[in-house]
Amino acid sequence: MDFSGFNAAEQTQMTRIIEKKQMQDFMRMYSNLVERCFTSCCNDFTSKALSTKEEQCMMNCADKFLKHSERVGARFAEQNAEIMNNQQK
Amino acid sequence: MDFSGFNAAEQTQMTRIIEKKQMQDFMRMYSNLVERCFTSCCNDFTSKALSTKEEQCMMNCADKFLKHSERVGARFAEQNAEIMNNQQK
Amino acid sequence: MDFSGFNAAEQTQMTRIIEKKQMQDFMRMYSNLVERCFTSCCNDFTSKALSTKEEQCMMNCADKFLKHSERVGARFAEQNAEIMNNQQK
Amino acid sequence: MSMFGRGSAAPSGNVNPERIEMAIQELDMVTDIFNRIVSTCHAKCISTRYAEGDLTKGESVCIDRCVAKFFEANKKVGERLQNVGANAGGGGGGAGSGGVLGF
Amino acid sequence: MSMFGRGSAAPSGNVNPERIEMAIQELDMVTDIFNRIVSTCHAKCISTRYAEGDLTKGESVCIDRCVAKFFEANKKVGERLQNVGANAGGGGGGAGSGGVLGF
Amino acid sequence: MSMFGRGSAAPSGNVNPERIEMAIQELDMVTDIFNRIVSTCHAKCISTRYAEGDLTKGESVCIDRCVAKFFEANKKVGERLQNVGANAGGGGGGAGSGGVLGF
Repeated sequence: MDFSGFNAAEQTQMTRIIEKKQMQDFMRMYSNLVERCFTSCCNDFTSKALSTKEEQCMMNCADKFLKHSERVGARFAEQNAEIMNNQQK
Repeated sequence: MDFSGFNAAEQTQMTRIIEKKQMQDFMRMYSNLVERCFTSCCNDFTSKALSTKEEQCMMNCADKFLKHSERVGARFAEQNAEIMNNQQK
Repeated sequence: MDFSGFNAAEQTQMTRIIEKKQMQDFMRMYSNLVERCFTSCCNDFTSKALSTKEEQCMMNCADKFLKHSERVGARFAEQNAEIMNNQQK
Repeated sequence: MSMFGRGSAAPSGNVNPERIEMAIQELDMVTDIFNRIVSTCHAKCISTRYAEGDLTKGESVCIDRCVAKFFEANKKVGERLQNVGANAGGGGGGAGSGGVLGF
Repeated sequence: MSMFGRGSAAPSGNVNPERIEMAIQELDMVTDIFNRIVSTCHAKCISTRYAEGDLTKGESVCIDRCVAKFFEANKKVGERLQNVGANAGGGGGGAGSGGVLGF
Repeated sequence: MSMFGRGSAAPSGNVNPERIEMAIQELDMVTDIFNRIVSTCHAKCISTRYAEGDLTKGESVCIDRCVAKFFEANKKVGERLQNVGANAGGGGGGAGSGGVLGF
């Protein structure tokens, strides 16, 4: 996204808005991660405690999800940059 | 959640906000319930009318979903209370 | 929905709000469509380019989704009109 | 609701924010249900082979019935919830002029 | 947050909008997690045959354990994310008074 | 958009609310698509056995291709919708400076 046409007051406001949204996005990503990993990893409800195996699965799932999101983010940024470039030609 | 640090004006405002959100949450819960039960119960589209069997299934599904949500709510409140307690120690 | 009880100022404001929401709804419908069709049509990740078959599937899926939404919209409007009618009797 | 009205330029005077807000809530509710019907009836009726871009005869008929059935199911659930009583915080009872639960 | 407070009529004076906004954010977060638990534990515990409207004994016990387990899983993931460091824009670290990640 | 700017303290003077609002809408759109790609490509590429916390070689390559393919698919659908014409209330045509449909 390109806010270069914005004046100082507008940029200040956008920065504040973006920060707020990043916080919300992080929260949603976090609870989405927990839900997703729980659904994949926890299938035994004969006990209310996480088994060692379930906990290990949750940790791997969380780590992998973060790395996945990061990688998607990197590719996403590249693709966006390419589109921006093509639009300016 | 703990709004005890709020002054009177803030509490009044929060109360209003919470009421508004409860209304919205109820609405979303309601349409979510209908969608979920419809997906489980209605699979015959040779007729546009609900069959007796489908209707019975919808009623049971709705009842069960409400009881499920209530029970989750009760456990959720307990767990939250426990966390609050542990944080204050 | 019935805004006939609204005064001119209120109707002007509602019109602006509805236009804004329609734009947002269209955007959400659009990305929902892409996600849905991609999930159904793209299953080969030995290449990063869309195959002819995948592209054809995407086009058919998009066309069909739009026609589906339109048809649901038409039936939805009829059902709503019927309910309004019954409420006034 | 101040979310949309910008003090300046807005036709001020006698806009009742409560009414605007309730109208927005109803609008959001109807949109939400519409989207759910689109999604649910798509899953019920549309073949995911996507061999063609037109709705087949069978798909079209299925959509019509699916929408009608969804409305009926929605109505039955609404009636049930109103009987059970507003056990979700009284939200059910106060749903505008009762128009929302029956859409 | 001006989304709800309408200058007029609102009890003005000393409402701190930052605090209200943070409270709303926390409220939304808790609601979001509650809804996810409802949905997840429904999928895990409730039979979709719907032969009756009451929770069976087995379903009830399953729900209790599912909620407890979800909380534990949530806590473990929260601890992990805090160890990994705030690699999502520092959002993790600044989460209020640390209360949110542990709910 | 008054949802975020609080009269007081905000750098007033020449903020154009229309521009801010359009920027927010674009931001929400991009975020929405990003989240959908994360979710879709996770389903396509990540094994749910979770035997380890690192991405495997195969998963990494799959993610790269999945993102590229999603962008291409998105572009094709955008072109198609613009050809079909704005049959969804003219919303399509007015999508900012045409930048949104092609992301």
